[in-house]
Amino acid sequence: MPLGAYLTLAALVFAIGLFGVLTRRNAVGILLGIELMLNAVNINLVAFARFHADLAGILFTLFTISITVAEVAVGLAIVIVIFRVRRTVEADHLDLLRG
Amino acid sequence: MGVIPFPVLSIITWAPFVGAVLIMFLARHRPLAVRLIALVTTAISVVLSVFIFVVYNREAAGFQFHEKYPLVPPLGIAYEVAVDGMSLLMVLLTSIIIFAGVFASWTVTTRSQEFYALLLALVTGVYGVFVSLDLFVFFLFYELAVLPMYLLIGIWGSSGQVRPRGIFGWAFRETGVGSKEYAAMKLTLYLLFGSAFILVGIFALYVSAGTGSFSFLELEASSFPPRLQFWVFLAFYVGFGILAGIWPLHTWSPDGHASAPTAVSMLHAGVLMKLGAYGVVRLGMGLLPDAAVELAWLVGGVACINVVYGALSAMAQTDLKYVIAYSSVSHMGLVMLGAATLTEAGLNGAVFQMFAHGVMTGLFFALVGLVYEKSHSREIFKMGGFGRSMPGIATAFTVGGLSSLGLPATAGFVAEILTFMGAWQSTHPWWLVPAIAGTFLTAVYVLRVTKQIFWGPPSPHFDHLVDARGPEWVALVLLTAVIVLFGMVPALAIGPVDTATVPLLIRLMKP
Amino acid sequence: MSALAPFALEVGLGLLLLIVFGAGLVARGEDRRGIAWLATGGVLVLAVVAMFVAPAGPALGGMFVQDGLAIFAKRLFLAATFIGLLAGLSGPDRVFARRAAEYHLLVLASLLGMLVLASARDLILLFLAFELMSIPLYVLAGFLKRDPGAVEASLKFFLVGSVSSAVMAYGLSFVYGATRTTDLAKIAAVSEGNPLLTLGLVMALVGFAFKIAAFPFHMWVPDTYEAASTPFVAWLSVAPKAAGFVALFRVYFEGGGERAAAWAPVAALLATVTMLAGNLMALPQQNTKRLLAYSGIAQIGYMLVGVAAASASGTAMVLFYLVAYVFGNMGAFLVVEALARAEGSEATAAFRGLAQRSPLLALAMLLFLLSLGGIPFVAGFWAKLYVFWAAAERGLYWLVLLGAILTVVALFYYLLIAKRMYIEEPERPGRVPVAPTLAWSVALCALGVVLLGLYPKAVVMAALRVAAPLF
Amino acid sequence: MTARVGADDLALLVLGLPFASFLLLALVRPLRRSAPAAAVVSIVAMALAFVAAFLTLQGSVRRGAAVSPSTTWSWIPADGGPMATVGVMVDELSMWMLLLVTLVSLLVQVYSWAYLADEPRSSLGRYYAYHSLFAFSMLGLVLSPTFLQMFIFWELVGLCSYLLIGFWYDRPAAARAAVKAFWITKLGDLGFVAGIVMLWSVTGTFDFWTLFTMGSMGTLPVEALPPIMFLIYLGAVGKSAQFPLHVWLPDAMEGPTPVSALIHAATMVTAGVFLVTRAFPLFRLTPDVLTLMAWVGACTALLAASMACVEADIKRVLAYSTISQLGYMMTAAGAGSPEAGFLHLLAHGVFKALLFLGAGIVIHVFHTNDVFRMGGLRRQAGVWLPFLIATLALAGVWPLPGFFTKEAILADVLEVRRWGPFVLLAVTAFLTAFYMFRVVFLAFFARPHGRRHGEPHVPLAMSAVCWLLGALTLALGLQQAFLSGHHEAGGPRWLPWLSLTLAGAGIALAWAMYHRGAIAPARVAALLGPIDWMARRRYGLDALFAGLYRGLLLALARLIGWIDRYLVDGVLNVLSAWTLRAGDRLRGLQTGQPQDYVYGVAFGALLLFVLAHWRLR
Amino acid sequence: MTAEMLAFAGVAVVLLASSLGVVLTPNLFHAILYLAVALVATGVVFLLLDAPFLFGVQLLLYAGGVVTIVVFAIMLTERLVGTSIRQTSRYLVNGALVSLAVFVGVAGFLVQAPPSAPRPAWPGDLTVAVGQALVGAFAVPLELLGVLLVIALLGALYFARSEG
Repeated sequence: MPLGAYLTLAALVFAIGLFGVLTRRNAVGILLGIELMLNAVNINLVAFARFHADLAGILFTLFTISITVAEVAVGLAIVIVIFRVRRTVEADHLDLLRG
Repeated sequence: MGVIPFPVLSIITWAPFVGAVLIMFLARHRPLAVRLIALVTTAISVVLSVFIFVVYNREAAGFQFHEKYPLVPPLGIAYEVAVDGMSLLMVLLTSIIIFAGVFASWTVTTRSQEFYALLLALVTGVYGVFVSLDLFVFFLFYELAVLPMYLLIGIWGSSGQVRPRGIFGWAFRETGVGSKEYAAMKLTLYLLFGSAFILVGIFALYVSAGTGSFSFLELEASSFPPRLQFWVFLAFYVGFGILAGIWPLHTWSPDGHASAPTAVSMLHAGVLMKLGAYGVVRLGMGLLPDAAVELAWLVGGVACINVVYGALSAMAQTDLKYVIAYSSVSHMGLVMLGAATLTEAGLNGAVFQMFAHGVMTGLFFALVGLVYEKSHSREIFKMGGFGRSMPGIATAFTVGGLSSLGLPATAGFVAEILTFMGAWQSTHPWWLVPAIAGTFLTAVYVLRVTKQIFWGPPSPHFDHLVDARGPEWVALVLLTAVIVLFGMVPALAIGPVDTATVPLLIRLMKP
Repeated sequence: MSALAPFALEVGLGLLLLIVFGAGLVARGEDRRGIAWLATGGVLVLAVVAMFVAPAGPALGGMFVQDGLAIFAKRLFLAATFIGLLAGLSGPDRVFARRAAEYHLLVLASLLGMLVLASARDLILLFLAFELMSIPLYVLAGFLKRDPGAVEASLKFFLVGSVSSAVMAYGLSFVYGATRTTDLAKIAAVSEGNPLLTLGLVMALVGFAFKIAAFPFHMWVPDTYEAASTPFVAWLSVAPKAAGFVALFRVYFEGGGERAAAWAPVAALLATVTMLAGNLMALPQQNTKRLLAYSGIAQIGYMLVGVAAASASGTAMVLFYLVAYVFGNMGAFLVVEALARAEGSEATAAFRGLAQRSPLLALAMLLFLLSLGGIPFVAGFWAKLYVFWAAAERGLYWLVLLGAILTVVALFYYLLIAKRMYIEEPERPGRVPVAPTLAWSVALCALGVVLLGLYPKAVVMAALRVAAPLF
Repeated sequence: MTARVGADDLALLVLGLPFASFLLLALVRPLRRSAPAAAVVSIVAMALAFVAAFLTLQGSVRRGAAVSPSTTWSWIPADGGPMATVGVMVDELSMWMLLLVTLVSLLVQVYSWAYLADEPRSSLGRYYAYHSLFAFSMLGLVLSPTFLQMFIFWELVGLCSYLLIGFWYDRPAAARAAVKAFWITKLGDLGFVAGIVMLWSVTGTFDFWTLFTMGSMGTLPVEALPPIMFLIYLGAVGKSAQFPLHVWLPDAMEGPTPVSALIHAATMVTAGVFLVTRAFPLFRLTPDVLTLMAWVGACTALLAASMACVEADIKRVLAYSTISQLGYMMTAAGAGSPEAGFLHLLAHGVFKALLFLGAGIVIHVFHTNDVFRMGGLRRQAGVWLPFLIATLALAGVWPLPGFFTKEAILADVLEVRRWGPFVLLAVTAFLTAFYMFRVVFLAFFARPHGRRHGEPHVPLAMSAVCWLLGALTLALGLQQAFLSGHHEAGGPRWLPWLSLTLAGAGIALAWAMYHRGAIAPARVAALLGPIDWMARRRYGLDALFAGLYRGLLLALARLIGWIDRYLVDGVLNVLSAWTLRAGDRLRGLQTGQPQDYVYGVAFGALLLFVLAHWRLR
Repeated sequence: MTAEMLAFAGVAVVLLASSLGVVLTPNLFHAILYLAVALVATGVVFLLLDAPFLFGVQLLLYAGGVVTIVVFAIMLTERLVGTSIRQTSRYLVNGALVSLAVFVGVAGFLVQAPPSAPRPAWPGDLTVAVGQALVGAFAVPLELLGVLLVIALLGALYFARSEG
């Protein structure tokens, strides 16, 4: 398979992830969308690394995967604390601050 | 003239600033000390201004009393000051007005310490603009001259009674027309808006000249491509023109001047508006000769509108301060008209008009301030018969009015006749018509107002009115005397001015 | 030891992190402010050390570089962090006392991210540092975790931030893919134009734009600023943005090589919309922090004008702008904090008659506002002037004019606060009490604003010097 | 040459004395506040000035004319020599005028001392200060060697006129009249200043002598001259109350009567005639303007006379008569003989001043201006004889000066075959006799009306001045009749008889109507219906000016004021309101919903994509 | 049609389908399950790209770690809220249009990209190389990553613990 196929696949996953971020009402659902987006990044990186036979891409992927984990952890913690304070998971309801 | 052994221009410029600092730090809660410091520091400036006015070498002409200290050498910024015949007169004007202004605002009671400090800081800015040869420093001073105005008007000003009406009534309501805050904000923003254009213009010149210097003298020596000149001149014209009150960018001036406290109105209408005209002449014409010639029709045409429109607007006002403010719009039109004629007579007339109108309008605002202070009213049609109880004020007002309408033996006449002469000699002789019509309209509204306020039977709305007192007299007498003196002996001013305008014209007319 | 020389500050900060961590483990009781003092003192020491750090060559195989730009930026970060921490020392909320260790660990970790970011010349390290800087900020924004606003702000910040960094990472993957390297020096050497490179850089720009809060990536800013604790916001509003700009310079100018100038129109566009949106949206604000948030966005727009110059002088002027902005903006936020502690209100109305109640505080606020407004004799004037200058040098007169005109719009809302302070009468009498540490931090900012206003030359020269090698 | 220097010095002295007096009174407050001191200063200065003026005339008449009668100094410097000069021009014209001005001023100032004795002392100081200023200005005008200087003093006399008309400034009528006088004359002055500016720009000088020399050498650009001279003539129209700018003069009678005598009869109003006379070498080059001048002058004369016939206010009658006589003078100039006009000016100055001062006494006695409420003054006051002499002089009865000067004018008008103006002037002569004797009969000969406050006391100063002027009038007439060869001026033989007949007819008609009562005035009025109706309404001119002022000028001003406030400023406010609204609107983007912020990021990314596609190629 | 292509097609379909499932299913638990599938599919893509090491990391860290945390979070919040979490979507069309536009934007660049060379062989053992790099040049970044993870955990902990 050519590089382009992998890149296109990644782009599709990225777009789907973005779609999820934009449309899910549930904060956790939004997080899942972000996961997908970051996943697409990894596909991209690995594909490039493979096609260039370059190690940096693999390392990059390792780092992004780890960073993603950290991000998700923090994100979920925020969701939990929001649940605790606001008693809701709906992002739409979080509009105290605006204007 | 020998070399003067001290930096005379810097002392003139910075003395008020030092005064402001002293007032802030030494004169807390001591009103008399505040005034004395203000008086002494401005007196220093006055004395030195008169001194340089006297010792300025009219034969040698050109820029004199030159001082230069590099500030940011890699960028070509230097503190460079000097005066030629034109700025010499403007420095003198500033001195006269601020000196009179200190006296005229002797009775400011609320937060007088801050008032005088801001006022003096402002004056340093004005002096600085007139003496700076470095465009960058010029701009700095310009900003310094504009900014304190916001607080000066906002704190010590007075609100007018403009009603939000008309098809744009909603907009007036939203902007809060009539209040002093509105006026202060409008004035400040408008002038800063203008300074944006000036800044861009200065940069364009700096970049285009490529000499790596902001020095006026160096920029003057380089020639700019016509297209650039055109746009930069327009930028300068709009930028400085706003300050000079060109139509239709003048509307800050009536509101601002009407709302400002006395000394600020005096200084603003008397000196700051001149600063705009000075900028157009000094930077616009001095650095961009081709564009100045090319765009003279615009400058002159708009000036004609200013003259007639300002006078008619003045006639329509019922608030005394607005009348004076609009008269400034009209007279600044004459200044710009004189400059636009690009003739010796016209240009001399313009500069002389700056001086004459400065003193005159300073006098007017001082008087309006006094009348307001004593009667607590600015409504012309409520007043009447004040001449009986305040003959001194009435006399001074009449002298100011006569100068305003260009009566001979007052400075206003010399300015106007020179402008007329220039107008008819210029490439647009028809400019003479609005110019002359303007003087007639001025006669109409000035005398109408004088009659309404000072003549006629005493108004029932007022009693216990008193004439000017003590320090206030100093302001009135000083300004009146200057108006008459320069009206009778115009050579005093025209002499040095001519040495500055003629080289400028030679540059302009060079093919 | 010499191998560690380029990392002196990072190592020092790492040690400080460990110390604070340890102190946090050891500390007992409700009031753990000692840790705060410890962290603040540590940052001060680092800031002092930073003044003596000398540039060093690349380390880690070119991944990390301690050049002039990095040092310049690090000094700025440390100074800003010091002021921010100093101001936060006297925070009234109990959580700052009890959770001083967490709070400072997060701040210091983020600071570590910034320090590394300033030196990162490799995409991997850059992204890592970027995230190290960002992730603690999400937590810090919601540090007042009982406050409904703060947690909401935290979520918004997190959401926009993580989407942006996802886009950025995606972009960086393309950059890597197009150039077969993550080393910026090598990327700069790639001469042929590759659409994937363009794509990558464009998408990476999203991340940077989020970080510096350019329109329309700014939307987290007002909400976060409004709800988070003010001393933190003061710091948040300057330090990460400065880091964002430095990274931006690294990637687009240093890593752009010959193509650097191609980014001028993009920056110009961003500058235009950011200045417009920031200034306009600031106009109707009644909450001072929100107002300052939008004004901050506008300030970013002005800095982007300098970026649009895409020249050494433009970059230098943005650096100078950042310095001025650090002092001006932090100062303004800290005055708001002082007033909010005394009045319990962050509305602009709280400023009523401040000049008569606490003249010095009002004067300081006026100085900050004037600096933000770009008025002569305070730092902000030179900042604006210099970026305009740089843009004018490149013929971007229209942008300069627009910027200058919008400065006037900006003055409208700055002057409204000035009006409240100076023109209106106070609602209640008496001096506004200001905690000493807060007063000190405000004084530091005021000093910075005034000194830079009176004598900008030293910093300008330094900025010019460090920016020159980028091009 | 030394002789000329002497004359200049004397002229400067004439000029300087009233100026010094003015400065003293204006600046030294105690002096101004004490009425007698002020009067003494002013009168002494004036007396000395009169002596100096007399000496000037004496000195120069003996020595004859010189090459250039003017001496000038630079006033407005310029690069290539002064742009404007000031100085004095001492020739026969100016010397005679000096004499007239100083004499009448002196007498009026003396007269005023008694007339205004009831005024507050400080006001009197002000009064004399104004008078000194006026004298200075008028003398400066007379001595002007340049158009510009003439304009300067021209305006200054206008100022004094304004100040003195408004001397009783708290009377609304006086205030209005003063302002009106200023405005209307200013209208004419606009032409004047435009004219001299244009003249300057085509010739490069304001100097009379230079211009005359250029004129005689043919170096003047004659084709440019007509509009210029027309504009300058406009100045004279305003100042000398020619139709249609005469409307200010009757109203100016609101001022104190001595002021009317001095300024609005003898001196200032004649400045227009003086200007035309002075600049006649230039006017001569523009025949069209002269024709216009003659016609306008004649029409003015007739129109004013007709209005005088129906006026009840004694001062206004005199004012109309002044306008009428000024018309005569202008017609003379228009007919090409300004000398005749000037002589009439001099003579008129003397006897019209007398008439006003006499009227002042009458008013002093009756406390009214209304001639129909006077009467019987003949027996009481010794004033009636001088008044009668002056009236006869004005009516043009031999051997009084009015007869000779008027006849000279008629002769000159005839000589250039201007029949129209001639007829108008002749009718005017008839009307003049009529309306003047109408006043005389009503005021002096009619039965007394109303109550009298005992025996009226006429102060000596007032009556003495009147007697003096009466004697002077008589002397002038007799001098003309018997001492100088009068008839060399020419004119047909029937002319003196015609004018005497007209005068006689006018007197007779007045006698018949107002003394004898043979003809009822009402019937005459009915007979002349429309004319009477028009004349009583001053031909609608006052209303026209008032209408223009209110309906046009003030309305336009209001319109512009409205436009400025609500449109020009409105647009600005709309812009700022829009900016504020835009901010508010834009703020709506910040919905508060977290995902909308992500939309922001997405849109931003798309924006960058588009830009990248577009610019980063 | 090589085997690789077939495998790619299969994986791609699974990946895309499960991704869509993540963003479309109304049940949050299902969404997580779909995510797990998607992550595993991604791992398979890594395998196809000859990076078995990453496949392992993916499985462990992502599919294992992340999914577990999320499940925990959901259970935690669900307990708090007390109802099973159903989720709905907002502005589907808008979201679809925008994400499609982003995809088109990316694809627009992708189609312009020069065709890639066929994939070269790996020079050595990938896992070893990764290991060496992580203790060599990338040691410092690895340290930083450690800091990042610790700090993130600290932050998460700060939020998650409830204080009395």
